[in-house]
Formats: sequence, structure tokens, C-alpha cells
Amino acid sequence: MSTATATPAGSTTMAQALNGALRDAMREDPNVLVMGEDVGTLGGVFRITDGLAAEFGADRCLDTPLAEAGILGSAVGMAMYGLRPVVELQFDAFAYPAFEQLLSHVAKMRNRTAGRLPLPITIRIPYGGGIGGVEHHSDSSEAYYAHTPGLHVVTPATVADGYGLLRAAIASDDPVVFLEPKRLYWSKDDVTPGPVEPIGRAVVRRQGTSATLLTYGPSLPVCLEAAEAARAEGWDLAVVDLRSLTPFDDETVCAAVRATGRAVVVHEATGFGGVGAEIAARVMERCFHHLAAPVLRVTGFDIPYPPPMLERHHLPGVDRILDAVARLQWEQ
Amino acid sequence: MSTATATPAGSTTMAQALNGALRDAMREDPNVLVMGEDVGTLGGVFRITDGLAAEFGADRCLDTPLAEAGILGSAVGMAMYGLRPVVELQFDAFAYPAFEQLLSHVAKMRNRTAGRLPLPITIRIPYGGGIGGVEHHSDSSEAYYAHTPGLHVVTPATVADGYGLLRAAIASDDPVVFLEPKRLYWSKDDVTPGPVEPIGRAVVRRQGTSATLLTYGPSLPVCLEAAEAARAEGWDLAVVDLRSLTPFDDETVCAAVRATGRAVVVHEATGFGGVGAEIAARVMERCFHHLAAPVLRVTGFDIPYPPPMLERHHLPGVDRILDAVARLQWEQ
Amino acid sequence: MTLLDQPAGPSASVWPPDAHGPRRDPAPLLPDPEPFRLLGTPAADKLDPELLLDLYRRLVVGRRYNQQATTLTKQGRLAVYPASTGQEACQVAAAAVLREDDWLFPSYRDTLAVVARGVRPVEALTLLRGNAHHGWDPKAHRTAPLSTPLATQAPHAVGLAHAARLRGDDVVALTTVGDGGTSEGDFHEALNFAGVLNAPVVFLVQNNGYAISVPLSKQSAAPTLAHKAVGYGISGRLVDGNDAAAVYTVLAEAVEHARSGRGPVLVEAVTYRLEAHTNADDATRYRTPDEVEAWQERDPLAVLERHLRAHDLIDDAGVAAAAEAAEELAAEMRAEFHAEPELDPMSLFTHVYAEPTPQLREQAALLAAELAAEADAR
Amino acid sequence: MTLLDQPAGPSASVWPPDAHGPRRDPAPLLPDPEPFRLLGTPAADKLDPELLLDLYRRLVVGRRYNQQATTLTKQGRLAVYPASTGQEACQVAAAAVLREDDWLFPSYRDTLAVVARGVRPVEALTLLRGNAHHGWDPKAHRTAPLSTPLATQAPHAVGLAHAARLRGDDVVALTTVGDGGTSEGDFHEALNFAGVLNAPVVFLVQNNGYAISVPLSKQSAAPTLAHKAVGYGISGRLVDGNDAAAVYTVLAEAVEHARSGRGPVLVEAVTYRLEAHTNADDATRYRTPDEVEAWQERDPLAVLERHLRAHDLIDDAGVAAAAEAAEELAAEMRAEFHAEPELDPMSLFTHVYAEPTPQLREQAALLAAELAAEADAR
Ligand SMILES: Cc1ncc(C[n+]2csc(CCOP(=O)(O)OP(=O)(O)O)c2C)c(N)n1
Ligand SMILES: Cc1ncc(C[n+]2csc(CCOP(=O)(O)OP(=O)(O)O)c2C)c(N)n1
Ligand SMILES: [Mg+2]
Ligand SMILES: [Mg+2]
Repeated sequence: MSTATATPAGSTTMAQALNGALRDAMREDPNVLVMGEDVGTLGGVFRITDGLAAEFGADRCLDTPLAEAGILGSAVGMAMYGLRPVVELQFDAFAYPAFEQLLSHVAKMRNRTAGRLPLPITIRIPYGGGIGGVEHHSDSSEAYYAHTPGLHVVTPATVADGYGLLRAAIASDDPVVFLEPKRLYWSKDDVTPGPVEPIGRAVVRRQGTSATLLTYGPSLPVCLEAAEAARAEGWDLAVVDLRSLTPFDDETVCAAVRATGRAVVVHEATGFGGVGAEIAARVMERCFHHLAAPVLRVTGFDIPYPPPMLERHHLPGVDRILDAVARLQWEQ
Repeated sequence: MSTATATPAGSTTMAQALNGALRDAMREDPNVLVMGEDVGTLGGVFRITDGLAAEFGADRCLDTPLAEAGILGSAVGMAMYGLRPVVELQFDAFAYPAFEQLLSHVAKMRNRTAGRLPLPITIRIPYGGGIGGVEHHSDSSEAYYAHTPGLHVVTPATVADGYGLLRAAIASDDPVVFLEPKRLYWSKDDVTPGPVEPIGRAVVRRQGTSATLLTYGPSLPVCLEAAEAARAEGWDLAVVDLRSLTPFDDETVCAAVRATGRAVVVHEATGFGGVGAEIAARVMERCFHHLAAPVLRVTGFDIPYPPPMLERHHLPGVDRILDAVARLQWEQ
Repeated sequence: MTLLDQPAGPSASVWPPDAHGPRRDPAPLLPDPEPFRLLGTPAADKLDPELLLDLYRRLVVGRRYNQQATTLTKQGRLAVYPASTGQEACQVAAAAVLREDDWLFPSYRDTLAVVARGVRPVEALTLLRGNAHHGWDPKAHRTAPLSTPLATQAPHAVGLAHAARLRGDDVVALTTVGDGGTSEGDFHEALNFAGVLNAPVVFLVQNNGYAISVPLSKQSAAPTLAHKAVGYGISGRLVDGNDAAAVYTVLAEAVEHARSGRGPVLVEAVTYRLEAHTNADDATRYRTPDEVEAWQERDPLAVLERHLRAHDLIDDAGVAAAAEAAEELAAEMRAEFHAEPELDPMSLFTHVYAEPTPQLREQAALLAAELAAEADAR
Repeated sequence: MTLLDQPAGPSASVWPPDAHGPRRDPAPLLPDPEPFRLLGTPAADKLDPELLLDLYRRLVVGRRYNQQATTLTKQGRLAVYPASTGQEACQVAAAAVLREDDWLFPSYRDTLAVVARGVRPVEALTLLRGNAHHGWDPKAHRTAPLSTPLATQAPHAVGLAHAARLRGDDVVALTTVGDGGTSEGDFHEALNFAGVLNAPVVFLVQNNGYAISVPLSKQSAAPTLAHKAVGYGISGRLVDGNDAAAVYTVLAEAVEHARSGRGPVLVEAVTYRLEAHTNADDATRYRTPDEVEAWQERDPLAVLERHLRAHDLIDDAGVAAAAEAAEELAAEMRAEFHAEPELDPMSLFTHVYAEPTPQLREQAALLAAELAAEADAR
């Protein structure tokens, strides 16, 4: 597959990496089209589509009316005609009006037509909290998507993955829900874009021997920080970045858990019925006799996302992760 | 709380029990109002609201326009004015257009207003498969609701619970997603309606010593059948009916699992990210050292619900449950 | 309570700087509140006899198709069938006005329109037979799958039509919605997108007076459903949906309107379903025999046959010939549906994604093992 | 392609049996495409001076409120503020036309309307301050929480209005939507329910020409947004939203129309937001200084003040008195927002349900332990 051209080497934000991925994909394939609320003239409320309308014209970077089901629904029709729409839904909670289109059409179209109508649609959704947003601006909705067969669900946690995973999502012939951690938009890194790999592989971000943190998206930096802090307690923590929730990389995850015999799953979303439940359950199913303790979860509480001034109490932080590590029955 | 009056003693279907619950609730409280597509003149496509328009008038058993967000959204306004709307959404998949109202308003209103605007809305949704329905008529969508804080999620598996849980749902001052297993509508039982208990307690439907089946709704009869069949294999299976997914009855569930040391979770919905993942994860978290084997899951596959002629291969059946029981590492 | 001692009325035209785009004259958008009709009016004399005869033959086939499908339901060969009996003029015209490269986006009741587009009945009815979700090749037939969630396919039609225009193709998309479906948010969003994009789409609302049991009066307070066009700045037309000549004419004009770049059109065809909602429905719960009978008088087939006979355009032999062609289709249907469909349980896993995920591979292996054990046991 | 050698037009009125409810005359539903204005027209001379002065004072307070809130944002006292600067006439009138027992269902930009209903600024702005999701008692003030997901509160207004009527109360609900919000499915469903139920609701569309950066021309192709009323069989009115007298008059009439059982009304007020979408927005990306300047000429405050001065209804002292009242509010705001809000992390768990679930109890205990440890560490 292709390599990055537009993304500058050097210090890049995730926002820029995403923007570069869109630009490169549009340059390479005239069928790629970006659409959504404010994506054109404004370049998106997070500026992820900045400059695309100028370079590719208003038809290929389409400002739509304010109606999420209409946006996703018309993208379905466009994909049926051979385009590859990249849809932006402005915020996590504003994706809910498109839920019906997503579940009953986007996720099912390939299956119900026995492969005759694949829908290569990428659905970009800025998600998660930690940015001081008022209600409806900080939801972590990945569990809804991950539970829906027919969708791929990916989320980058690094600048490089911002580029690579988005290119892979656009290149995929299946619909991909592409969850962008809002609070990592301004994270910076040196990107050395390599070949774009297909979706589906987790990656071990940190080797460790005591226990394994399993995480993704906005919680990766928190886990890496926790792993650093854990050294003071004498724990050497491995950190796995899932990157793709569907498909799920059992191989990498189970290997990483078996290597340490202990694991904690970390995510922002509400714990009950969250993706962490799936991860914990499948790891225990597969690694039961390698485990010295149950897989624990550190997640958001089972409450509506809190107001900005209280969100720090809701979000998994370093201390809460270390507390969970401490509960991994070390004495036994 | 009150007891049933309208439900005849003797042999009753779940459909009749539900109908009786609605009627009794409407008789007792003039603020209770039933609304939805075809609930009035027709009595609902499953006849659950049969006779209510005749007894209580078209205003209290309201045929609405065909628009699920509008139905649930207007119910919100009605509840704000002191009514207790019981909303029928005609089929599982046709509840998706109301998702935004459910997630962003119904589930959150009490919380965001610090208790000043509780929404006592009951949302009845016929769900699940096994009735030979064409696509969009057999979804099991409980995981979406169970993952959403602010909602109660309950599902009856017996005729008596059809009555009791629906009365409890309507009596609740919180929104309740009331999932009615379509294929149990015509199941019959003798109902001896007792006092209506509040939502939140699981019940052990069958005592057993070898392993524990954890299930709910449409899968309960299958599990009971499996438990019968298991006797031939020398297994004495306990069966727990969860009844309420939120709140979750950890106490009953954990006691039942600890008693046997082995458990299988059974439900129709897609396994990945399903409620079964939560159940398996939390049981393992809480009962780790009581377990001889990991908690296994028998669920629908991770595919869109199949066409009628193939659904039997998708649905958890007795054999698949027994196969899972067999994998519970008996030899160790 | 009022500031003014007289009610508010139009004012002198003084208007602030225009940041809001051109305001268009709404007058051309207003549909005639009387439905357009041809048969039985003086204009009918000028109709092209060949086209009328063609429509008639299609209606006869369509009616027979509806009857045969209903029979198949009774024989357990279809899981469910929502008949379009009484609505055949709409069904047949919707297909007839489209070019081969145009697209049809049907709703769940529109299998006849799909058949009229050239799809074999056994493929058009696959969903309702229950062996698979869908039968035909949508791209080969330029016909989207039947959409069960109401009105949700309407935005698809808009997107496809817009994409075709971006590609420089003069393709039109036609989508069908019921009177009930017009209440859904997706219907609104589709019309609005179509208006803004000026997409070449025709929205055909088959107003049969009921959404299952709910009558139109509980569905909408609009003067007519065609009047909904006004709010989107697009053209609205009202037509007698049981007058095949009128539906054909209005739809053909709508398609040309859209194709020529003049924008989308909303057509309301007033019609009636003579059968229950589906075979599972009991229509006597919500409508009277009198009402059905009155509409039987306006049966689109009878209306057109009366016209043809009155104008000596058809005789008994012609009627018999049409019936014969219909019988051929019915016989084909019986033969095709008599055979048990081939079922491959393993197909459950083949088209969830382009490539099955590792998870699906595991699950497929589980099912394969079960099937092998089942086979062994036999 | 056409059956007929002439284009389809209205036909003789022969119409099938009526199962579809009465068809209403659409003519009364059509809004005047010229916005209703009063100030600057001859009709202005007949306006009630007391009401005008009252509106003026409210506008001055409203403008000051917008300024102060914007300042608070710059001082980090509000997380975000979507100013209604330039739209004060709509905000103030929306509150002024309602009785105390009527209900207001505001959208996210409408904190000024909430304040105008009598809610204290610190409560109206709680959501945007960030210490809680919501500040005031909705039932005490008959004012629903600010709705951020656009147009989603519109069905609530319909439901509440209908419930009130069922109870025999002559209560009206007024809800506000932006031009962008009219594209959402929920807006459509709300209008349709309102039409069918004949619910006493007033929908006020504040058309400020933009949804963030998207201009009206990309949002709707309708002649005016008021024309959307036609498709629901309800009344539509277009009004100059920067003419406080006109907005007040039209809204007051709409409320009375609804209250008296004559059905819902859709009012489009054409206005302009003089500030950016929020403090986080850069409006220069999508509109020109010229455009803003031209609208500044039509600033609702300036327009009304010009009228009052021209008619000798106010003098410098009167203007100063109004400004003084506004300063009082601003001072109150500064004082209230200067204080750090009280925060109770444990409140996260108190109102998820009437009774916390066992799961929430566990989680609350976890947080309590963390907080205790944090306190110990200090
Ligand atoms: C979103 C959605 N809600 C509910 C249903 C269930 N349902 C199927 S057909 C029907 C009535 C449809 O009425 P109408 O649109 O008038 O079409 P008709 O049946 O008259 O052809 C309903 C409520 C559905 N299919 N989709
Ligand atoms: C359902 C939904 N989608 C998207 C958004 C994000 N958003 C907030 S304000 C806004 C523009 C609103 O425009 P308009 O309705 O005209 O109101 P205005 O801001 O002009 O007052 C958008 C897109 C939202 N709040 N809700
Ligand atoms: Mg209908
Ligand atoms: Mg606006």
C-alpha cells in the first residue's frame, strides 16, 4: 500500500497527520470525498479537513446540511455509486442521530447483498473527554459500534497511527468507524510514515514483566504514564495499544497477558457493558490458567459524562490505574 | 405495591399478562398513558395493547405518527408535565431512530437536572429472534441500552414476570427499557400475581450443583431445556434468570456461580461486546478463586441477524449450551 | 398582550442586507390540491394507445403477481408478503418511467416495482421467502435492496443521484415511501438534502391512506403530502395513483424534470391497498368493508380496462392474451418456489466483511463442527 | 417518454372515495415571503409606547448580558459561550410573550431568553460554566434545560403542550431552533406531531444565516424557512428578527393562536449573530467584515433606540437609566462568577437514578476512598 507524501517529517500533531491522510487519499483516488458539517469553508471545527475544499473543490469536500442521518444516508448512496465517502460527524454524541443508518444499513449492506454492495465508507468521529467540553461533547461511544457486526472500529493513539490508520480505513472496502481521541488532536510526534498496514493489529507500546495494561485511544498516554510511575512501586508494566477494536487482535493481546499473568483494561467509557468487559472476558476465557488474578477494569463510572469541572474524577488516571494494579493479588 | 387484578388466574400467555399489566396500571393511575404506532385501534401488531383504547379512550392509548424519535421525544415532554408514558416501539430495529432521544435526553434528564426532572417513561420493545422474522425484525439490542447509564433495562422470561416487571417498570420513577421477548409472547403459564417487586433482582430458576447457566429473556426456556438434557450427561445445572440487566444483581449471580464453581452465560445477541461479556467479566472479577474454569459464553455469532431459514444456526440452542458446559474443564 | 392594535399583516418591503441567499417565489412549488387524473377525463382521448396497452398488460401481470405471492404465503412458501394489490399502477409506472441506468430505491412493499424493473420474482421475493436477506444483483439491475426501516433508503437515493451527477452521468434515482414513512426524520433529511444539492431524485409517496392501522388523518395534517415539497423548495405533484396513465405521465415528467437538472420532485400518488397490510394483519380491525368496496370501484386495473374497452382499444381476446402472459409468470413463480431453496449455513460468515475477522473464523469453525456432528448423527 | 402530448396539468375534479381525511385549503398556510416589520414602517406609529420602552430596557439588559458573558469567557470563568449578540430581540421577545405557566424549550444559544424568563444568570450559565450540567429548577421556571443536540428538544415541547391540553390547562410551549437545526429529523417529527395533535406549540426559528460556518443556502432550498409550515398543515410566519416590535407582535399572536386551540405556529425570525459562533470560533473564515457591518446597521437595539428617539419616547436620561439597570446585572454576574463554584465530586453518583444501583454504590465508594486519600495527602 501507499506511503505518506503530504505529511511533513518532523514535529506533527495528530490533527495534522489526520489532515495529511485525508489529503493524500484524495490526491491518490478521485473517488475519495469528504463530507459533513462545516468540513468545507471552515475546515472542520477541529480543522481536520483544513485546506481540502481549497485544494479539491467544494464538491469533494462537501459542507452538508445539519442532519447526521442525512449525511451518513447520502454517503451510503454515494458509496453505492462507486465513491469512497469519508464522513465527519462533528462530536461523539452528535453521531447518535445517524445510529439507525449505521446499524440497519451501513453495517449490514455487504452482508445482506451477499457481497454485491460493499460500502467503503469511513466515519470519522471525534470522541472522548478530557477537553473541558460541556455535556454531549465528551462521550465515549465505541461500545455501541464494537457490538455491531459489519463495522470495523479503530482508534489511533499516536500521531503516526493517526495517519496510518486513517489511510487504512479509507482504503478498506468495509465501513470503518474511525474514532479520533479529541484530547490527542494536539499531541505531537515525529512521524515517519511507513507503508499503510491493514486494520486489525494491536501493538505493544511498552514491554514489561509484572502486569499488562490493555488500552486504546485517549487512554494510551495515561497508561504509559502509569507504567512509568509504576516503576517506583517496583512494577514493570507492559502496555498494549489495541488500535483496532473490531477486528480484535487476540493473538497480540493474549501473548502480552500470558507473558505477565496479570492484566488491567483501561478505557474512558462507562464500564458496564463497555469494550473493557469484552476484553476482560475474552482474555480470561483464553488465558485463564495463565492468570494469577482476574483481569481488572479501570474505566469511566456508570454515569453520564460529568461536567467539565468534575471530569477528572471520572476519567481513569494514573492513580486509579496503579490502585488496580495493586489489587492484582500480588501476595498470592 | 399493588397486585394484579385484571389478569385472569389460570392459563395465561405472556402477551395477556403484559396487556393486563398495562390495563391495571392505567386503571390505577390516570397519568399512565400508552403511545406508539398502531397501539390504539389495532391494539398493537402483537396485540399487547388490545382493548386499551376502547377502555381508556384514544387520548390515553394514542396512535402516533410513524416516527420513533418523535414518539419518544414527545413522551419526554409528557413526562415533564407529570404523565407516565408507556411507549411502544414496534420492533427492536425500529427503536434505533429513537436512539438519540434515548441516549441524550431520556437517560440523562434526571442526572443533568440534579433530580429535578425525572422521566418515568417505560419503553416497551419487542426483541429477539426465533419467530421467522425477516431482517430488522429479530435484533437483540439490549447491549446498547445496558451500556447507557441512566436507563434501567429489564426483560421478562416468564408470564408472571411479564406482569410483575411491567408493573414495576411503570411504577419506576426512572426510564425503563422493557424488552419483551417476541418468541415468548405466546408462552403460557399459570399466573398467581403477587406483590410487584422493584426492579433489580435476579432469580434462580433451577437449583443445581455442577455448573450455573446465567441467562435472561428468550434464552431462559432454552437454558432450562438444556439443564434437563444435561442430566443425561450427569450434570446438574443451575439456571439463573437475570430479569434486570441494569441494575445488575451481583449478589444472586455470584452466589449461584460460587456454589458450582463453573458458569456459562447464554444470550441471543451478538457475543462481541454483548451483555454476556459484562456478565462474564464481572463474575470472573468477583469469583475468580471460586472458578474451576473460565466463564464461557454461548451467544449469537458476530453477524447481522440471519434470514429466517438460517436463524436456528445462529441462536444458542441446547446442544451448543451443552457443548460449552462440556468445555468447563471437568477433568481438572 | 399585543403591541399593535391590529393583527400583524404584510408590511412594506424594507429588508436588511441579504446574507441568506436568494428567496425564491414559492408559487411554482405549490401542488394542485386536486389530484391529477387522465382516465375518465376529456384529456384521456389524446393518450397514446400503445403505451396504454403496454401499461394494461403490465398491470395484469402485476395483479397476478400479487395474487400468486399471496397464495405462496398461504402455502408457507413465503415468510410474509405485503401485497401491493390495488397499488399496481404506482408499482408498474415507477419502473416504467426509469431508464435502464436509472436507479430504483424501493420500500418493503414494492417487490412488484422491482419485478417490473426486470428482476425475477424469485429474486425479488428472496427476503420475504426467508432463505437470504436479498436476492438480486443491485448493481446489475440498478435497484437497491428493499428497505424495511421506513424511509431510510430515501437519503441513499439522494446520495446516489448526487454521486451520478458528480460523475457527469444523467442518471435519476427514484425512491418510494408510504404515507406513514413521510413522518420519519429520514424522509425530511432526504428531501432537504435533495433540495440543497439539487439532486436528480424523484420521491414517490404512495399514499394508500394507512400505515398499517393508522389512517392518514393521524399521520399528517398537511393539505396533501405533496405540499411537503414546498418546505424544501422542490416541486410537488399530486396524482391519482389508481389512474395508471396519470401516474405514468406525472412520474415520467418528474423523472425528466430531475434528469434535466431542474431539481428533485415529490410526487404523491393517492391510492389504496386492497389487501391487509400483510398476510399477518387483520384489516377488519381498522377499516370497513364499505370503504374497501368503494375503492374496489377504483381498482387501477378495472379503471384502465374500462377505458380501453370504452375506446375500443382492447377486446376479449386482448384481455385474454394479457391474462395468459400473467399466467406464465404465475407458473414460473410456482415452479421456482416449489423447489426448496438451497441453504448454506456457512454462508452466515462469508459476507460480514470483505475478509472474515479472526473472531468470525473461530465462530465459523464452531458451526462447521456442529454441522459435521449433525451430519454424522444422521 | 410521455403518454400525453401535453404536459400534465390540473384535471377535472373527479375524486375517489375519501378514506384519507379532509384535505385542507393550503392557502391560509402560506407565509408572506416578505418578513413582517413594524419599526420604520407607518404602522410603527400605532405601537404602544410602554411596551416598546419595556422591550428596549430588556434589549439593553440583554446586550449587556451578552457582553458580560463574553468577558467571563475571556477570564476563564465560562468554559464556552455562544453569544446571542444581535439576536437579542428574538431572545427577549420569546420570553416576554409567555405566561408564567407557559413553557420555554431553549436551544443551546438561548441563555438570554432563559434569563429573560427570570432565571438568574449564574443558573442560566451553569452548563457553560462547567460546574454542573444545568442550573435552574425547570419546573419552577417552566423552562427546560438548554438543549445542545440541535432540535432534539422540539418534540419535548410538543409532548408537554399536548400533555397540558390533556390535563385541561391552556398552557403553551415555545421552542427555539436555529436555521441549521431545521434540517434535523427531530425538527420534522416535532412539527408533524404538533400538526397532527394540534398541540399548542410555537416553533421559533432564529434564522441567523449560518450554522456555524454553513450558510443558509447550503442548509435549505426553501423559499423561506417559514414555508416549512405548509407541509405540516400549520401556520407559518416570517418576521424581521431584528425588529423587536415585530418579533414581539408575531410571537404574541402565535402564542395566542396556539393557546386558543387553533394549532401550532412556525415563526421564522430573520436575524444575525454579530459575534462568532462561540468564543472558540473564527468567523472570519466564512464571512466578510462587510457583511457583519451591514448587519450592524440593523442591530435590534439600535433600530429600536432610533425609533424611540425619533418618536420622542426616550431621551438621554432614559437611555442612561436603562444602561444602569444593565450594569447592575453585569455587576451581579461578575460577583457571582468571581466566586469559585462549589464542587462535590460525590454528586456524580447522586442523580443517575432515583436510587443508586449497587454498581454505583461500589463506584461511589471507590471515589470516596480516592478523595479521602487525596485529602490525607494534602
Ligand atoms: C422505522 C420503522 N418503523 C416501524 C416499522 C414497522 N412498520 C412496517 S410497515 C409500517 C407501516 C408503513 O406504512 P406506510 O409508510 O404508509 O406504507 P404502507 O405499509 O402503507 O405501504 C410500519 C409501522 C418499520 N418498518 N420501520
Ligand atoms: C445534533 C447536533 N449536531 C451537531 C451539533 C454541533 N453544532 C452545535 S451548534 C451547530 C450549528 C447550529 O446552527 P443553527 O441551528 O443555525 O444555530 P445557531 O448556532 O446559528 O444559533 C452545530 C453543527 C449539535 N449541537 N447537535
Ligand atoms: Mg400507507
Ligand atoms: Mg444559525
